[in-house]
Formats: sequence, structure tokens, C-alpha cells
Amino acid sequence: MKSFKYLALGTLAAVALPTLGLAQEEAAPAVTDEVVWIFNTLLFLIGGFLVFFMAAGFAMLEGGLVRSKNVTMQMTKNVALFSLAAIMYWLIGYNLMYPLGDWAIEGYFSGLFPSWGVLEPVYLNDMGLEGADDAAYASTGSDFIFQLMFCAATASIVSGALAERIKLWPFLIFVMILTGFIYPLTASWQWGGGWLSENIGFSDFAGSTVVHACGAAAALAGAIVLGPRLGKYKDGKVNPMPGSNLALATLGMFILWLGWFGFNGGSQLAMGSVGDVADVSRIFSNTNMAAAAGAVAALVLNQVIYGKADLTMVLNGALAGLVSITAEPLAPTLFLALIIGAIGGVIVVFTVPLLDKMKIDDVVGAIPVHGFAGIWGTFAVVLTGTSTVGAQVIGMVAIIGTTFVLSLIVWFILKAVVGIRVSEEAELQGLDTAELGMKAYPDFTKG
Amino acid sequence: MKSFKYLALGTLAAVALPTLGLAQEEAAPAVTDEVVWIFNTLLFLIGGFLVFFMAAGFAMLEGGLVRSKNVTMQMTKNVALFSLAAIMYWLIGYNLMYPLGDWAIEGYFSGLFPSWGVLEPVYLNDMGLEGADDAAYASTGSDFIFQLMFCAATASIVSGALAERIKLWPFLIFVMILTGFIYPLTASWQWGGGWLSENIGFSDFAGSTVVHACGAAAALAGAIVLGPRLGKYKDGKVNPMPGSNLALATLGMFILWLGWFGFNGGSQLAMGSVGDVADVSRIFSNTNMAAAAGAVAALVLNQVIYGKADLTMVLNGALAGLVSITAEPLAPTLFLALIIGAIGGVIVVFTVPLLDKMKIDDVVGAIPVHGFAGIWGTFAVVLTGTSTVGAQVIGMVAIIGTTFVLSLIVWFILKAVVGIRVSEEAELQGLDTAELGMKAYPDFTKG
Amino acid sequence: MKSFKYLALGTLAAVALPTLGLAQEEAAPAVTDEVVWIFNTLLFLIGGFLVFFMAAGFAMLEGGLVRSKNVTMQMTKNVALFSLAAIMYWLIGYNLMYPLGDWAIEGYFSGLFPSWGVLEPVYLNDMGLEGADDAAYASTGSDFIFQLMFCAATASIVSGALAERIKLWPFLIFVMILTGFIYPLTASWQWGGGWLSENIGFSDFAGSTVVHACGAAAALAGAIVLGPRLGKYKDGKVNPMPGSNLALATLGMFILWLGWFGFNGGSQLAMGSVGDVADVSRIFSNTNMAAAAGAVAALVLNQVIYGKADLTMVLNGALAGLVSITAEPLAPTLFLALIIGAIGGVIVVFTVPLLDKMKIDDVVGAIPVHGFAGIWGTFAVVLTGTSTVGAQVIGMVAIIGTTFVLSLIVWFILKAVVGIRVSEEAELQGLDTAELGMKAYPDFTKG
Amino acid sequence: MKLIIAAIKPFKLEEVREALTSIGVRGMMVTEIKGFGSQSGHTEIYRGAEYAVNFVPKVKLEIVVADGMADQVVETIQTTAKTDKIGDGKIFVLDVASAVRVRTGETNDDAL
Amino acid sequence: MKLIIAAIKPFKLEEVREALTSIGVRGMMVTEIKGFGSQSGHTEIYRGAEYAVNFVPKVKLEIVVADGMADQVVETIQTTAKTDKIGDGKIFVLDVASAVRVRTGETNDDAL
Amino acid sequence: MKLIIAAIKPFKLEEVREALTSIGVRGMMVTEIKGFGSQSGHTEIYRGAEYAVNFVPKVKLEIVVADGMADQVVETIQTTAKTDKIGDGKIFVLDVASAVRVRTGETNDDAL
Ligand SMILES: Nc1ncnc2c1ncn2[C@@H]1O[C@H](COP(=O)(O)OP(=O)(O)O)[C@@H](O)[C@H]1O
Ligand SMILES: Nc1ncnc2c1ncn2[C@@H]1O[C@H](COP(=O)(O)OP(=O)(O)O)[C@@H](O)[C@H]1O
Ligand SMILES: Nc1ncnc2c1ncn2[C@@H]1O[C@H](COP(=O)(O)OP(=O)(O)O)[C@@H](O)[C@H]1O
Repeated sequence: MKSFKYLALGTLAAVALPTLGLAQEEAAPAVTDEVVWIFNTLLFLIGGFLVFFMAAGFAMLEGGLVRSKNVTMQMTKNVALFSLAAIMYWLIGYNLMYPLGDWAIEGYFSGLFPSWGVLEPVYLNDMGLEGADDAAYASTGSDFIFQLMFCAATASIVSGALAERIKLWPFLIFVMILTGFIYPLTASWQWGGGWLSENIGFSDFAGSTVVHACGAAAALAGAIVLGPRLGKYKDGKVNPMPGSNLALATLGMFILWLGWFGFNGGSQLAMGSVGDVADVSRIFSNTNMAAAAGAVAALVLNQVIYGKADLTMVLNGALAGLVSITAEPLAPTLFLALIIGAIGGVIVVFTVPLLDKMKIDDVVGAIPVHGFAGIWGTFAVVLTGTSTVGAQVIGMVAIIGTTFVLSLIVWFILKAVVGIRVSEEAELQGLDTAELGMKAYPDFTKG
Repeated sequence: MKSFKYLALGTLAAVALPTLGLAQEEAAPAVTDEVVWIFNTLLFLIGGFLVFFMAAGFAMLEGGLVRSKNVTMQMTKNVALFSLAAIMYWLIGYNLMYPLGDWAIEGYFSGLFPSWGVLEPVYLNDMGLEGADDAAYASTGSDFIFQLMFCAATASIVSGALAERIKLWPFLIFVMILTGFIYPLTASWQWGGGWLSENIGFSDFAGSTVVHACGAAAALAGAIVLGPRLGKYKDGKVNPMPGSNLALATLGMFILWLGWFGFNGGSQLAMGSVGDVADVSRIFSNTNMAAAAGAVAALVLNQVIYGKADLTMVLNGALAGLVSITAEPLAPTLFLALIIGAIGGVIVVFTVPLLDKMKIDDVVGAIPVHGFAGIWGTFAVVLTGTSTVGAQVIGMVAIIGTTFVLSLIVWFILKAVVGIRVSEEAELQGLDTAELGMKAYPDFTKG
Repeated sequence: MKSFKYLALGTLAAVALPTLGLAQEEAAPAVTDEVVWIFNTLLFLIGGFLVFFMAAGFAMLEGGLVRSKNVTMQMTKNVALFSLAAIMYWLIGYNLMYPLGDWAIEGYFSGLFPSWGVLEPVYLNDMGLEGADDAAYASTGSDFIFQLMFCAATASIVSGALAERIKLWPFLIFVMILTGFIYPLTASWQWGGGWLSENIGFSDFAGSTVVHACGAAAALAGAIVLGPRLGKYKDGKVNPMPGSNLALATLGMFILWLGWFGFNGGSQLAMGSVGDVADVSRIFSNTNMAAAAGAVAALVLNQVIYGKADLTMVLNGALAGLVSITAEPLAPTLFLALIIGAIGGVIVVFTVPLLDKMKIDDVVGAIPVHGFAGIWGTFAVVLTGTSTVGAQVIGMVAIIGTTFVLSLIVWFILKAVVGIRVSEEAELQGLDTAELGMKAYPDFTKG
Repeated sequence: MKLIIAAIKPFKLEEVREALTSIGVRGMMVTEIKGFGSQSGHTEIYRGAEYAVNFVPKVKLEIVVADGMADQVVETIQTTAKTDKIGDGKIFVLDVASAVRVRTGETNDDAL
Repeated sequence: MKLIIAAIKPFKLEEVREALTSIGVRGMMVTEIKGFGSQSGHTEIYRGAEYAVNFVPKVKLEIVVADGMADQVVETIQTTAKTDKIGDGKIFVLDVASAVRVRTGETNDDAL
Repeated sequence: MKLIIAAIKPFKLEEVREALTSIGVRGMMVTEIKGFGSQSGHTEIYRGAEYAVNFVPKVKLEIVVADGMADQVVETIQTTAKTDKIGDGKIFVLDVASAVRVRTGETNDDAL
């Protein structure tokens, strides 16, 4: 999404001001500021619950792609990471990400303080729009819930890549740092009105880089420090460890696709004008097209290369299409959205085995989907002339680089201090039994 | 939904015109055209993502009702068919279905050309409503995404009926033809302002016939050409092949029920007036009531006839209730909606075994649910005086007949040219292992 | 939600009246009554489908926490109970719950008559707001669908607690009485403008007591009359019967969390003003925070007490957080919401074993989550000064007490007349095979 | 040594295991099986179609014990697994030539 | 008595069961197994990585019959389970010392 | 011929299979089982209630080999499956009267 503060001013210019000025005399505005504000807030609320549901999507996708013996752990991680993200983003993240102008270090660092007064006073009714934090934007509470969901998404990405071997608590500690500090920091450079958006002109509409590649960078750092699952790479060969429930994984993908309408559509940040709601419609259409194209591209490519369709690649392909269009879901035509999404799908098919060659064990393909496709999507912005290659490169290097380095440091510290990997025996036995003493599918006889 | 072009004019007459005329002088309209347009667009966006989610519902329902050995294939088909539908509907379907007045063959055939410019220009803001394709309707992009979901639903219906024995690619080729050509063509006769709506007065609010019976007709044609699963009918006896995961099937049904609020509610095509939003509310209530009645009817009837409740029939019953009310979810009272839905549930209980007697193997009951209940629902329109039996019969014959015949031809060609059925050995082994080399539930020990 | 009749007047005072008065002369109102009405109705429609989806959430949660041999039965019960609730609430419940002023017994009992004319006339367009049942509230149809979902939720709560041993039909008979009579009666005292809201000043925004504790009270009565599952408590020891599918249970929890945005957010009952939509935003944020805090509290507490994380407790914890904030999701700050939710999570960790000590067998933890956390949440209202301890106590005693006693009577009658428990053999064999002759996971070889 | 194979009703497993432990059995292998026998053949209805259920869920126990203990084990299983209802199961006894405990390499009776 | 152990292809189960019933076999134990044998070893692709599938799904039958009946049972299984394709399976025969029917306590041949 | 039955830890399956293949074993049947033995009995917590876990997941191998090969097979399994931790498993050897390969009808040693 665009830096909201600045979008706000934009909207103000485009919609609010004139009407404010004229409201007293003559004809009423086509859409009053109050109605605009209500619509914008509603967009965030709808976008908010849709993106929230992506947490379930990630959980199901990952739960379906790990082996049965690690499903309880994967579920525990995904519920816990979302919950911790919700707390950390409120405690530090939100204000770190949205300095609203006053920075500790101009354009780079906002400051660390909880969002005590993040919500508007109850019963604004008595004051109306004058009482609102930002009369030309939307309710702060709705913005908070919407932004929070993006933050949590980055952590979900990490959880998938590091599945089946990482310890619960060290992982959760990392999640707290990622969602409370790392993501909000790098995101503030772009969406908080920081140096990337202001000085560089980096463009990333809904976060191909700011959210997805960021999550992938944190995951990559973790995967490197953590190492591959036992037996995944043996004497130069890759030993696949098939996911335990592809129906569940498919459900997860569909839920993510659903959530993406809120993810990209909500990032328009406004719905209170004919133009804005039409833009949201464009975004819905392009987002859907890119996902479809990504799935088809992966399906066909696998058939061509390996002679067989690979469902897990189709799922990854659809998600890669979604990630690819996320940097610019508005400007493209449906045809361009198709191209962008399809290339995303192609990228996944080629980069999943590539990571394996590099012995980087990414259980669910999170790095290809959110990282490589995210980078592609960020470049694709240039195709619609919304930005320059240079600006995009700088933006990616800044965000992905910073996230990767900071994550690497955190992972190394965690490894040194508490250790991040379960014992060999625990890994072989499965984390559910070894770490939690609770199987996901315990029934022996189905009676 | 009603032919939108004409509804648009309707709304125009009812809401827009007067206000347009008077806006300059005196009191502002209760709801300005801009706000109406935003609300209508929002209805399509909400309806759009709800109906989208039905793709997941179909996948889970079908994945739960096939045997474990065919689940990966079922998931692959359902993700692929939605994705291909999204592309084909854009490439040909949308313009074929909505000629907006200019037909190649008046009232019968619009023409085949991609929806290049289907989306409105970005940043309509500068122009406002004047820049909109249809100032009295809603954003074209929102209409496109909404309509697309209906198109994809027809393909999902087919996939369930033909499960566990059809080859992946021939099935997908059929899907492309169905979603790109057959459905849009027959749908254009009614919703594109074609001969059915204009000359015959056929009435099908949200598509009991246009969508559901159409999908069922394509499925029936396929089931006939494809033949039953090996061993399903042996020496005059029916050998049930129980679904592998009834929890998943139940989830699928609930997701479909959820999506149906968007399916029927969105088909009101307008939410920007007190009357329209009240109608959407009526539709929500009637839709929910019909589904509930269908489920209860199937539950009770099974208990009475067979002495036991049958969950799969209850699921089909709820869906049949939904299909039944789809042709006219607005006009009925809640009591009539209950009757209409209940009869839908009854139909399923009787027609599922009927199909078996005819040795037509419909794995998930798609033909009884979407076909027979769809026909009933289309007749039920007459109960509210919204149409005549004659008009309804003509409409059904035209759409179901055409779809069935065209599908039959396509299926026969596919059978002759590439073959549509997997080898006997592959079918016995299961499509997942034989065709895809990937099991949905591969784990041997659950660790 | 607040008694709608009275909120309506409130809104009327705050928004409608002035504008009505002034509309003729000078500047138009910021938001016209029509637009307010449309927004309010839309809130109910969105809230309605979100809360509807909770039925699926309950089904998945419960289906995942029972043993495989009882999953088909659990699915059957959950689909059937929602469907019956939909019918009973229309037949009796809705009018019993919302007397709209005219009571059979003032403040205590409205009367028993079906909601024949519950929906507004079709095509309100011609009349506009004047034609609406309540020009200052929202469409009756949207209110009906929204209220119905709350009623169904109480039944879903019961189904989880009594799983794995209760007969299908007696359970469904109880559901009909609960949803048609008991819940609407006690709810009318508060939300129907009855004695609790009018004379006592009891406060329960979205139903921690009115809905959740009510459902828990009915469940507790049933659990007592029904007795524990065979072998659950043997020679003073508790024998856990682990849930068969924790991935499914996790999905269910996420779906419930999603639905809760509609549950609490929709209970604002209005979205057509800057203040109302800002309140809905507050509610979304607080609801999410409480859920997150509940999950984290349960996670950490289990680790501390037992040295291990317990996913099922984390799921219960999140739900307990949601139930806790339900009585007052608006007034608290995010920090207070965190405290309230966290305490909810703590309560679950302590009360689940407590119930076991009392040999009350609650299969899914419904009584701790909806009952104990519900009571806590109802008390927590006092923290924001929205009510007094006294009023809250009276409200809880009245609603929980009445529900418990009435339920106890119904359960005893059912036990005496038809018997509510399956045979010992059926229970050992599993209800799916014994009662329904249909397994949820029938496949022997996965092919 | 003897290998005792028993097919019993699933819900009897726990009870049988306790009974066997109490007489000194220190190990066994348990397998989920489908049983075919005189109990089989009742019909069920699925979506309106009647079909015969030929296989019923059972649990198979495999226990290796010293010769001297065999009879007692068989008897214990028989009495504990009994419900007097058709389908209670069967017990078979086979000779075992030798046994080894993987961990220690101990053989025969010491391995049990 | 003999214990006949047969590993066959899953989809042959029903056919074999019918054939055995027709020759008078009145009971058996069926287990889902993974088979390793000459059929094994073909490769599959998962997410772009090739791997060898060593275990193929099979079904194991365990049938105890009177000595006199053993050969006929083995023959029936062999002819019915045969598809002439690799992986059809194996049949093994072992001696059974004794048998008991849990429900009645009947022993040996009477127990079958 | 001998039937070698071994209960081992699930994660050892692949290793043991490879070791056996390398010494010329050309087939086996693998079953998922629950094992009861000295390893059993540790307690777990579920929703605040402590309970004893009596059965631990194991994998059962059934391998029929020519008499001459039996000892080597037993030894190979024992050495490969060994982790020196309790619960490593057991190996039992039984006599096999006869064997048949379904596909060809070959018998006894030729069938293996
Ligand atoms: N001849 C047999 N060989 C192997 N297992 C058998 C045999 N007969 C019965 N069984 C097993 O014993 C179980 C119970 O036998 P069944 O005949 O059904 O009841 P009952 O033992 O009471 O007559 C069967 O389900 C099957 O698993
Ligand atoms: N030596 C053996 N011991 C036990 N089971 C065996 C043995 N050899 C084969 N089997 C079982 O028989 C099945 C079929 O054997 P296989 O060698 O694959 O085909 P074929 O019997 O046609 O040569 C295997 O999957 C395995 O389950
Ligand atoms: N008497 C027995 N008969 C059959 N199987 C046994 C027997 N004793 C042990 N087993 C199998 O061997 C496994 C390992 O045995 P256990 O006593 O737990 O460890 P260890 O062999 O190291 O003493 C058990 O889980 C069980 O499956």
C-alpha cells in the first residue's frame, strides 16, 4: 500500500478539500467526507478480516505439506505466531512503522513506543469527523487491524520454511523480533513515509517486497542457520519428504487466494470515491487473474518438463502469481496481470529445485513463492511505468538486505544462546511426540 | 441475476434520473449517484470473494467424497479448472455473455473477442462518474470478477460428477470450452439481454438453470460418455464407494453455503438504495432458510426411508435447497423459501438412487443437486408469479438442452481424439499414484 | 448487542432526527438517513455471513477433537443443529426474542408466534425509507439473519460438550427447544428490551452471557444428565481421549476467530456514522487482541505448569479470549483487551482439569471456554465502568440460571421418555458405525 | 517359544493388555486389521444403495512367550476378550524357532 | 492347521475374498502393508526432485485353515490374485500348533 | 525357509531395508504397528490430565528367506536397527512350510 499519510493528503486534495470548501454554499458534494471516511474504514475492516483469514490459510497449507509427525507442532507455531504478532505489532511495531511524520532518525527510524492511544475515542458520534485522527483517511482502529495482518503474514512465511526441525520457543522469539521490530522498521521506510518512498521513489503497492520478500528473507536466513532436515540431502541426492495431507494444503492455498483480495484490494486504502472503488475492482480482477495464470503456468510447465502435473507446484504457482501481482495490482491490464502471474508460476517451478541444489531446505516453498516471485513482482512494477528499475533495485536491496542481515544476526544469537534445532532423535521421532507429546492424528484404529 | 444492462436502466429510472435532473437546484438526493455506484460496486466485490470461495467449497466437498487414492487428482482438477475458467472467461466468455446490445446474431450470439478493455481506466477519480462505463450500474471490473465466479462454478460441478476416472487434460480441455464458450453462450440468452429474457420472459434470478442446471447438463453428458467407475455397478447391484473424508466434505458444504450468500445476494446487482439493500437482506434470509430446509428434509427423509441418517445426503440436501432457491431468492416469503428448499432436499434423496438405477455414476451427487433441484427451483419461480410455466420450460429446454448437446459433442470428440478415461489399471490403482505419482495422504507411519 | 429497539431510538436522536428536521432547508446532512440505513443493513449482512461461518468453525473444531469413530456423527449433528435452529428461530424464536415493545408478560415474556412477515416488502424502492419497518435502524431481513446466527451458536456449543455419546434425535429435539424457546426467552430479557436491560441495567454487548454462557449452561445441564464417556474416569483417574485431527480443530478455531469479527463488530448494530464505524473498528481491534492474548496466555501457562505446550489448550485459549471480550469489546483500550483476553486464556487452563475432577465430561472444553470465560467477560464489563457488579451478577444469575434449570428439565424429560444415551456397545464401537453405519474415514488402504 | 496371534475387538485391546501384563507378559505387537468371519456380511446403506459389509475392524495381537507360558496367555486372552457376541475373535499359536532382542543381542527366552 | 500368509495387490482383495468364501474359507485377517520386492524401485518426481519408490501398497491376508484345505486355499489365492504383472505377490504357509475361538472356547479345527 | 519377524523403530526402516537389500534380500512385508514393551509406560499430559502411553509406534518387518540366509538376515537387522536405546525391538524366526510366487506359480526358494 502507499504511505498512508501521503495518500491521505492525496485524497484530501482530490476529494476532501474542494467539498470542505464548498459544502456551506450551493450543491452538496457527490460523496460527503463522512461517507468517504465510512467507506474507507469499511474497506479496511473487510480487508482486515480477509487478510486475517490468511493466517488460517498459511496454517493449513503448511500443515498439509509437513509430515504427519510434525502437524501438531506446525499448528501450534502458526496459532502462536499470529497471536504474538498481534501483541508485538501493537506494543512496538505499529508506531515504529507509522511515525506520522515525526521520526527519531528522519526517514529511517521512528522510535519504540507502544500504541497506547492507537484507537479513536469511543462514541466519536458526538464530534463527528472533527474528532477523527485523520479526517481524510479512515478510522485509526481499522487501519491498525489491517496493517497488523500484513505484519503477521511475514511471520507465517517463515514458519513454513523452517518447519519440521526448529524448536518452538526460539522460533517464537524470532517471530516477536520480526513482527515487533524488523518488519515494521523496513516497512516504515516505504509505507511510513520514509526514505524509500520519499527520496528513492520505490514503488510496492501491497508489498511484494515489503511483506513477502521480507518474510522470505527472514526465512532464508533461518533456513541457512538451521540447516536442512535430517536425510533431506543424502550423498548428493534430494530425498523428498512428501506432505502428509494435500487436501489440507489445497484448502490453505484457496484461503490464501481469498485473503489476497483483501490484501491487495484493501491496499488501495480508499473506497469512498467512484475512482477508488473502481480501482479496488481493477485490483480484484488483476489479483485473481495473476493467481490463475500462476497456477496454470506451473501446471503446464511441470507437465512439459517432468511429464506429470504436480499439485504442490500448482499450489505454489497460484501463490507465486499472487505475490507477483502484489507490487502493482492496479495499473496492469488483465492481460499484463496474466503475464506477470504466469511468470511467477514459472519462477516457482524453476527455483524450488534450485534451492534444493543449494541444500537450502524450504519445506513449503516459501522462499521461491514469497521471495523470488516477490522480487519478480517488484521488478514488474516497471512494466507499467509506475517506477524505475533503479528505484526498485534500491528498494529491494534495502528491505531484503536489511531483513536478511538482521534476521541472520538474530538467528545466530538464538542458536548460540538457546539453540534453535531439536535433537536428532526428536526430529526423527517427530516434533509432535518428542516436543509436545501430542499427535495430530493419534487414532490407531479408526474403529 | 437479471440481465444487468436492463436492470441498470431500471435503477436509472428508479434512482438516478430524478436526482440527476434535480441535483443542481434544491435538496440533494437521499443517495447520490456516486454513492449508489460505490455501493453497487461494493456488493459485487463482496459477492465476488464469497462466490470465489465456493471454488474451495467444491474442492473440499469433492475431495471428501472421492476415495483417498484419487484426492490429489481431485484437488489438481479443481484448482486448475478455476484457474482456466478465469482465463477463458476473460479471453472469450465475458464478451460472449454480455454483448451490451450489439450482437453478431441478434439475441443469440454476441461474438468471440477478448475482454481487453474490460476494466475501467485507473484513477477514475479525475473524471468521477462521467468516466464510468455505466454510471447507473457499477464498476465494470467488479462486475467482471463477480460474473467470472459464476462461470467457474459450472466447471466445478462437472468435476465432481466425473471424478475418479477421467483423465486430467481432456477434462481441462472440456472445462476451457465450457467456461469460454458453452456457458457464456447460453447465459447470454438470459443475462446478456438475449432472446430468453427479452422475448420469452424466462426468469432465473441467480441461476438455478443458467448456472447450476447448465453445469449439471455438462456433467450428465460427461458421465454418459465416460461411463461409471469400475465395479460401481456389478451384476445389477450398486456398489457404493464411500467418500474418504466426510469432515472435509462437510467443510466443503459449509463453504458453499457461505458463498451462496454472495451468489444470490450479489445477484440483486444493486445495494445503493433502501429498496435494493432490503432486497439483498430478503435474499440472504431466504437463501439461508432454503438451505436449512433442504438439509432437514434430507435428514428426516433418510431416517424415515432407510431408518438411518445419511450425512452425505444431508450435505447434498442443504446444497439442493440452495440451488432450488437460486432461481428466485427474492420474492418468496421465508415460509415459501422453506417449502422450496425442503422439496429440493427431498428431490436429492430420491434422485441419487435413481441415477444409480440408470447406471449413471455421479460421484458426488452433482446432477441431482445442481440439475434436478435446479429444474425444480426454476419451476418454483412460478409460485411467486414472477414468471409462467411456459416461459420457464422454454428457458430450461433452451439452456439445459443446448448445454447438454454441445457438451455431448465435445465429450465424444475428446473421447475419439485423445480418449477421456484412464486405463483400467490406473483406475484400480488410483489416479494419484497412476497419473500423478503423488498421494494425497502418503504417510505410512504417523510417527 | 444492545437492545436494538432502544439503540435505534438512540441513533435516531443522534443522527436521524436533526437531519430529518433540517433536510428541507439549507445544507444536506453529512450522511443521509438512507445512506445510514444502507450502511447499517450492510453491517448486518457482512456480520451475518461471518457469524454463519462460525457454524463451520464449530463443526471443524468439534470434528477434530472427537475420535475418528464419532466424526460422521459430529458432522451430522452440527449441520442438523444449524438447520433446525434456522427454522425454529424463524418459527418462534425471533418474535419471542424481539417483542418490539408489546409483551405478553411485560419485560419477561413476549409470546409465541412465527415471524410470518419478518421480511420487508420486496421493492421497497417505490417507497424508500418510509416503507422500512424501522427507518432509524436497518432492514429487518438483515437483522433477522444476523440474530439467527447468534441463536444457532448456542446450539453448536452444546453439541461439542455432549459429543461421542449422545443419541442424534434426542439431541436435535433439545436443539429445537433451545433455539426456539430457551435462548430467545432469556435473550429477550436483555436484547428484546426486557427487564434486565430496562430495570437492572445489565450490560452484555455481544453476548458473553446471553449467548455463550447460555450455551454453556445448556451444555453443562446436558453433560450432567448424560454422564461422562465410558472409561473417561476410571478408578479416580482421568483417561484422556485425544482428538482425532488437530489440524481440523485448528482450522475450526481460526474460522471461529474470523466469525467473531462479525459477531462483535456487527453487534455495534450501526455503521452509518463516523462514530459507529470507528466503534466497529475499535471492536475489531479489541476482539483480535483478546483472542491473541488468550492464546498466548494458555500457551505460556501450559509450558510453565506442565513443561509442554498444549495445542488444544491454545485453541481453547484463543476462543476463551474471544468469549471474554464479547461482553464489552468496545470500551476497553487495546491494553485492557489484552488483559481481559489473557485472563480468559488462564481460566481455560485451570477449569478444563477442574471439570474433569468433577467428573463432568466436556469433550471440547465448551463449558470452560463459553461458560467460565463468559462469566469472566461479563464481570470484566465493570472494568470499563459500563455497568455495576450487582447488575452483572443479576443478569448472569437470571440468564445462566434460567437456561440451566430449563435445560436440566428438558434433558431429564428426554432421558425419561426416549433416552438420550447410546448403548454401551454403540459407544465403544463408535457412533459412526453403530448409529449411522457410515465412517468418516472409511478407507482401509490408501491405495 | 510360541507366537500367539489373536484377533480381537478393538475396544477390548486395553483390557486384554492389562490382563496380560498382570500375568507377566512384557511385550507384544498390535496391528489394526480388518476381519472377515461369521460376523461379517451385515448390510449397510450408503446414499440409498444397500451393500454388504464384509470386513469388520479388529485388532491383531502378536505375542511371543516362552513355551511354558503359552497356555496361560491364550487362556487369559480368551477370557478377557470374550463378550459372548459373535466376532469376539480367534487365537492361534505357532512355534517360534528363535528370538533376539535388538538392543542387547540377547536371544530366545532372554530376549522376551 | 496351517497359517497361510499372502501379500497381494490391494484391488484384488475383494475378488480373492469371494473366491475363498466360495471354497469354504470362513475367516481371515486382512492388513494394509507396504511391500518391498522386485516391483519396487521405480522413480517418481516430487517438486522437481526424483526419488525411488521402494515400497508399494499391498494387502496381507492371514488365513488359518485345516491342513487338508491348505493347498486348495493357496491355489485359489494364486489363481485369483494373478494379473501376470510384476508385483502380484507371494503366498507363504506356516504350521499352526493350536487355535481357539474366543467366544466359545472351541479349539483347533472347530475354532476355524 | 524361515519367516523373520522384526519389530523396529519406524525411522530405522529405510536403513534396515538398504542393509538387507545389500545382503541380497529381495522382498519383505512392512506393517505399521503399535508396540508394547519395556519402553512403554512413560506418561504424557493431555489437557491437564496425565496418562500413561502404553503403545509406541513401531514398524514390523516380515521377511521370508531360505534357511541358509536366516542368520545373516537376523544379524543384519539386529546391527542396523540398534540404537542402544530401550525400545529398539525384537526379531523372531519361524519355520515356513512352503512359499509360492503368485505371478509365476514358482514355489519355495524360487518364489522368494
Ligand atoms: N480362519 C481364520 N483365519 C484367520 N483369522 C480368522 C479366521 N476366522 C476368523 N478369524 C478372525 O477372527 C475374527 C472373528 O471371527 P468371527 O468368525 O467373525 O467370529 P467368531 O470368532 O465369534 O465366530 C474375524 O473377524 C477374523 O479377523
Ligand atoms: N521374501 C519375501 N518375504 C516377504 N514378503 C515378500 C518377499 N518377497 C516379496 N514379498 C511380498 O510380495 C510382494 C510382491 O513381490 P514382488 O517381488 O514385488 O513381485 P513378484 O512376486 O511378482 O516377483 C512384495 O511387495 C512383498 O510385499
Ligand atoms: N514378547 C514380545 N512379543 C512380541 N513383540 C514384542 C515382545 N516384546 C517386545 N516386542 C516388540 O518389541 C518392541 C521393543 O521391545 P521393548 O521391550 O520396548 O524394548 P527392548 O527390546 O529394547 O527391551 C516392542 O515395542 C514390541 O513391539
